[in-house]
Amino acid sequence: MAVTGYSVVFLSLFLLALLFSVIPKVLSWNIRRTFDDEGDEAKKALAGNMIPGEVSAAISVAISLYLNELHDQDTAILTIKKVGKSYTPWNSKIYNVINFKGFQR
Amino acid sequence: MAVTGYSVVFLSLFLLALLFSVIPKVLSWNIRRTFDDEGDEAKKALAGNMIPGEVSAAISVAISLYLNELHDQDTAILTIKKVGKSYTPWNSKIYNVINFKGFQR
Amino acid sequence: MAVTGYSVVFLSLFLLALLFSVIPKVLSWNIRRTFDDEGDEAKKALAGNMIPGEVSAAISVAISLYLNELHDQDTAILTIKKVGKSYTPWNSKIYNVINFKGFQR
Amino acid sequence: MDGLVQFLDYSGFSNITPGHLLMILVGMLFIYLAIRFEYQPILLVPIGFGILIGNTPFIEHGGMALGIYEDGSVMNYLYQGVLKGVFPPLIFLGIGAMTDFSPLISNPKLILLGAAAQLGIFMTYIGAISLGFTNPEAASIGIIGGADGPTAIYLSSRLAPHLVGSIAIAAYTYMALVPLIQPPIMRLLTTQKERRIKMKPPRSVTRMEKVMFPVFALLLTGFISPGSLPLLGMLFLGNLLKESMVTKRLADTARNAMIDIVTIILGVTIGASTQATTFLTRSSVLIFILGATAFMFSTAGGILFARFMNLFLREGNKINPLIGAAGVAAVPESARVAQIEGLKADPTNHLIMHAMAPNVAGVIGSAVAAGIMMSFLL
Amino acid sequence: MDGLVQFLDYSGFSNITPGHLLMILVGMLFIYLAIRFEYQPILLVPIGFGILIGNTPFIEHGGMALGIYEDGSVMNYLYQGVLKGVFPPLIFLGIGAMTDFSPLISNPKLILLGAAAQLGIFMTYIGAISLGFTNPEAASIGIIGGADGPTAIYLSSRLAPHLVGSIAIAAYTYMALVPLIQPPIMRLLTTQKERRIKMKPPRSVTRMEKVMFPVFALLLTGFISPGSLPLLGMLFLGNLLKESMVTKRLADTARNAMIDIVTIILGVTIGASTQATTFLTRSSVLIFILGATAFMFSTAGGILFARFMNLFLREGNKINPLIGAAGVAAVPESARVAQIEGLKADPTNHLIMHAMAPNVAGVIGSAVAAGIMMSFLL
Amino acid sequence: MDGLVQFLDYSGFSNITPGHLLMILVGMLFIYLAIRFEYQPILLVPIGFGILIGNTPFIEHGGMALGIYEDGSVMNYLYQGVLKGVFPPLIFLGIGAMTDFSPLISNPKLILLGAAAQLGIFMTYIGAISLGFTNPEAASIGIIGGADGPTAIYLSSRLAPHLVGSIAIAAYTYMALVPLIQPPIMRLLTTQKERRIKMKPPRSVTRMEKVMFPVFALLLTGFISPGSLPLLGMLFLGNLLKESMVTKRLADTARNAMIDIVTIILGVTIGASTQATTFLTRSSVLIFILGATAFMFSTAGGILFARFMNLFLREGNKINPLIGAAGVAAVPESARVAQIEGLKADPTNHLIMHAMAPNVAGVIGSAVAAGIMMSFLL
Ligand code: NA
Ligand code: NA
Ligand code: NA
Repeated sequence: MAVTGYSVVFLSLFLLALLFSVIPKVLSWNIRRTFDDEGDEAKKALAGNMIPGEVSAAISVAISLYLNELHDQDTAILTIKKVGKSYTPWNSKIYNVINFKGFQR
Repeated sequence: MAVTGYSVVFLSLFLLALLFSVIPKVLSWNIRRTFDDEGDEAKKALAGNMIPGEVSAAISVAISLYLNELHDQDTAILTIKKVGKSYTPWNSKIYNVINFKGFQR
Repeated sequence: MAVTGYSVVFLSLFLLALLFSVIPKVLSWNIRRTFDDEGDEAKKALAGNMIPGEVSAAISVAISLYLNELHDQDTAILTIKKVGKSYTPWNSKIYNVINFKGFQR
Repeated sequence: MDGLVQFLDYSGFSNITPGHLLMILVGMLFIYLAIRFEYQPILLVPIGFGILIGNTPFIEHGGMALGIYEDGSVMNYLYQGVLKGVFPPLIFLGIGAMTDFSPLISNPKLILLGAAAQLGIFMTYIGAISLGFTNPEAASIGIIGGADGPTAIYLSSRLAPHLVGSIAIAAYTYMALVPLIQPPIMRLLTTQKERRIKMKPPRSVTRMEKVMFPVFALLLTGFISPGSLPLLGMLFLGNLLKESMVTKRLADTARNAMIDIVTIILGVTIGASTQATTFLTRSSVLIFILGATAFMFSTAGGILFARFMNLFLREGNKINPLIGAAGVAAVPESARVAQIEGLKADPTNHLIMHAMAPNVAGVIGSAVAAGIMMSFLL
Repeated sequence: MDGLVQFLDYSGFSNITPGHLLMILVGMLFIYLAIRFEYQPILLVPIGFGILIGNTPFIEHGGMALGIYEDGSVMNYLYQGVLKGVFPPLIFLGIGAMTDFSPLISNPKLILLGAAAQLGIFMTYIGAISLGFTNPEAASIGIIGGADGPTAIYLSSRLAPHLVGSIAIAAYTYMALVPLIQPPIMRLLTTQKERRIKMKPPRSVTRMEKVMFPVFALLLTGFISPGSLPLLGMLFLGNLLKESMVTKRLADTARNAMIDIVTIILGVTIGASTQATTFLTRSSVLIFILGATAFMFSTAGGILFARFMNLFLREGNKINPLIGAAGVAAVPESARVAQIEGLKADPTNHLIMHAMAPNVAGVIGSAVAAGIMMSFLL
Repeated sequence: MDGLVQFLDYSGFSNITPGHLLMILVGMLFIYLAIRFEYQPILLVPIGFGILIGNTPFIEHGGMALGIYEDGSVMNYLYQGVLKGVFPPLIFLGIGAMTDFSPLISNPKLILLGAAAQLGIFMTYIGAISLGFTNPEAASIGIIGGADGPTAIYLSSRLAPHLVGSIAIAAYTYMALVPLIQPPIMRLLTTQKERRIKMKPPRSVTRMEKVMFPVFALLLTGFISPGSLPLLGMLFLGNLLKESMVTKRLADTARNAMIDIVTIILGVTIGASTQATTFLTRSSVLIFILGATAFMFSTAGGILFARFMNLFLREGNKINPLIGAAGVAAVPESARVAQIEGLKADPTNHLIMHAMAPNVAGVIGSAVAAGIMMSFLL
């Protein structure tokens, strides 16, 4: 079983790798087609989806911060996350309207 | 069954409607009695529990905002909600006192 | 059973009291040893772990606030609590790095 | 070598059927609709993904306990919350804690629209019987016309557990499609002049009334239709937690963490219950057809009753019949539809505040209807 | 026509009894007390509403599975968390994550007051036996004197499941009424001079001590009274999650979402378990009477033991006996009462910080007592 | 007097064994490591405290139902979530909602490292068989090499429920010790020059790709290894909830309240399952030894396969083999280790972004492996 098992793990992750090597090409082909008549700018945007140097630098900074375990960052990010959306089918935007009215009273 | 069923649904919601047509009258009779010797002002307040025109306008604005799905509003409201109260029987206000002390140290 | 039961309750809480009468002494002995060559300042800090007068005053203020049930306080404290840490083994600091990158884009 | 054969026997490739493929496409469609058009994403994403999980082909009863219908599988354990009827009341608890009944309290006569718009439930019940469904099955199918997911799941789990999946999927599908289903009927059954009726702004409501509402509404509906207690008990409890103002933390948890956890598990198991091997039957097709008619009848019931009420109301107090359509429930989609259709007739006429009254009344109405049908059929 | 008859048969109007009406009034009273006076609203609102749900009259065992005592009803499923003893430990987990044991660590001798104030448990046990209750019933009734809801529910679910409802209702009622029950006893058993005793400000406590407390307290109480492990294990786990500082997110969830969800379900099912048809018995009345005496004995035990300790303490170290009353538990109500009574005797004497020590010790004390009674009676 | 004897009989002092004492020390060690060094505190604190709870000596089957292996005890009820395999998928749901698969999507060939690093699973399986374990036991022990707690618990609960405790403890222990286990192997199997390889910054990933990933990854892994569906179905559902952007509230709850609740209960019951009377066996010792070798083989597998891939990759595209070690999973510890080792070789070479790809692929890899072993052995 061991050999078959290990092979199947490889097989499935290999197919996954293959699939996600192909998908971006298909997608970007679609995007390219869409943007075709919008000219150079769109192409530049496409070419530019490598992360540029300054960002890499920023990442390095981030990593050093992380290795020094500065938790302030942690905090900031979580705060942003907390501001969530409400339960759509029920209270959603319509109820906001009602709430809004409440504030005016 | 269909006819009986539909009728009973009507019946129960009709009674509910009836009940909540009566309750405000009973309540406001109580309030009126309470405020009786406080004179005109109380009566004015009672008369004024129709939503005035400016508020209706505000609601309209809110609705257009909503139809354009401006999520910022969403955010603001939820943030307000998040600021909640603690578990009363256990940590409640007494523990706050202790916490408060902690801040002074 | 009643007598045995009540006695055992006393016994177990008595042992707990005894234990936590001893532990701080053992701990502070350790701390004292550690700080020994750091001189007077450390000793002063140790001596000072009685809550001073100003703090007691602050507590009194807090209690009056509490007895008047000012909920604003409540609010403030909970807000502080909400700013929490993320699930360490999985998204922790490493993911923050990735998030951080996201902000730069 | 044997190993490889066994591996292939167990893999999806050996067990796939056209039904599986069809359902996988349906699952992907649900996810697409949810993400692309934001149609009820909170429900359609978990349901859609559940359809994918349930229709990945595997050997059932092969010892691995993967299928939702196999004893001892994880999906089966989670599905018990649906089958035993526990999840719908918990969802109602959360919904109660997020619902504001003020529009209904401030204008009680609009409650009746929430009763009238249950017409589809009973019409479809008759229709389903004539198509050969048993009484309990027909009632469960009819409840789709209540346009309320938890009520539909609760009633069908009690009366016809084998149909829970199809009924739930049909209910949620049509609830997502309310913006397509209702407008034609609304235009057909109303005149341009009626659609322009402006209604008086609702009066504001006191805290006392808001606190009394869940208490008295529970007693009244509970006395008349005890079968609706599991649903309405929790709905009104949630609402009291919200309106009492002294249990804010409980209300917050009920309408956030608790309802979210239940929604995810409910959605994914309802989705997975559409396993092609048991789901793709003639019944499921009929249920989809009957469900559509149920929604149409309910919509019509609400609108026509509003027009009927107008016969007795004096000028200035008349009801815009568009808000009758909101009585089906499908909160808040159908109230939005009323608003949008109203704006089409008169761009200054905002109906949404008024439409919320029959909208939330429609939730109560269908739960009462479910309770009555249970008392007749159990 | 038959339909209408059947509908009426099933409705509350056919099945109502005076008992139902009485309980409905009790439920409304609970809700009123909770909202109007903010007496323990977190518990009284769900319990009060649960009483309404449980006492809406319906046909039991009529096939609809509505009652909390009927197999297959939603309420019955939710009630399992009470009957199987699972909810109380989960609530203790959350309570542990919100409790600060510092006052107790900084002045360990005050722990003894939390032992003394369990007197009512054992006195009431003897009283209940003499009134004809069985041993396990008497122990469950006695634990009301522990003034701690989860402990009372846990012990009675193990020893006398048929009394869980009455015992829980009695315990929560008297916990809400602590501001009325304790002050007369406190004034009776102390002199004005004693009530004016000022205590030294507690020393501050290190993080190391706070972390060690839950670990050693678990081992000590667990060795002496293994029966208290389900409750105290969770209480101290919650406290370690809080004090370790490295598991903040777990502590936050335990003291918010988790405890809230359990509290709602526990409250509403305890309330619903007071169904008039099974609840209104001679036992329930006796339990209410015995419960009141249990609270009084416990209060007296704490106060008198404080005075006894003062015999051995030198001037300046004496204990204000008012804080002995806080040893009953009923966190934090009885500590508040000690504070208020102290202020009456001397408006500059704030006892609340000191009262918290016996207060939280009283929680440990009653759980230990529960464990011991289980080891004797199971 | 009899009472005192009975009390002593039931107390921990009468029932203690050297095994209990040993396990209590282990529990305290876990808590110490978690708090002092922040080694996986989210798991080690509840597990460590669970060990204390489970090893407080009590009379088993003495009627009090305290032990985790006794029917009717609270611990036993909570432990069902482990035994029935329900908790691991729920934890995967939360993990999916917090995992960012972008690094993997942007450089798909790194996925293969997550396959290679499952080597230890299968090597250990062979080793365990040769030591006399049965096939299902050996597979459960092997999965420790997957370096993924929920997967290990899920597989062993299905194949060898009597070993769940030891396997889970071993897996979490070695996951906490990854910073000690992996570096020597990494230095042994790579040259200084290899450790200095710089990799190209990953491309950014579109939202569309992120949404498609969970859907297609589910279908692909589900078709090949249906046994992995309970785990990967939930993992990818959680991820879709996160990436779809329209179900933010569900994702938030899944990765906060829900996963926290399950983590606490899972941790404390896994800990308590190490009750000395059933846990301290020759098997447990062997499992600990085999587990260590599993981690080493997996680490080596990842590194060596990276070097193998480099044979086919042109200059500038080569993989730094240190990130192969991150393929074992143990998210995110092993990715951190790769980063730290990389910095030692070249202080300007940040590998962490690249290491996350095999790291999360390793989670998928071990779940697929678990599914395959189930299809062979059930
Ligand atoms: Na409806
Ligand atoms: Na107590
Ligand atoms: Na792995």
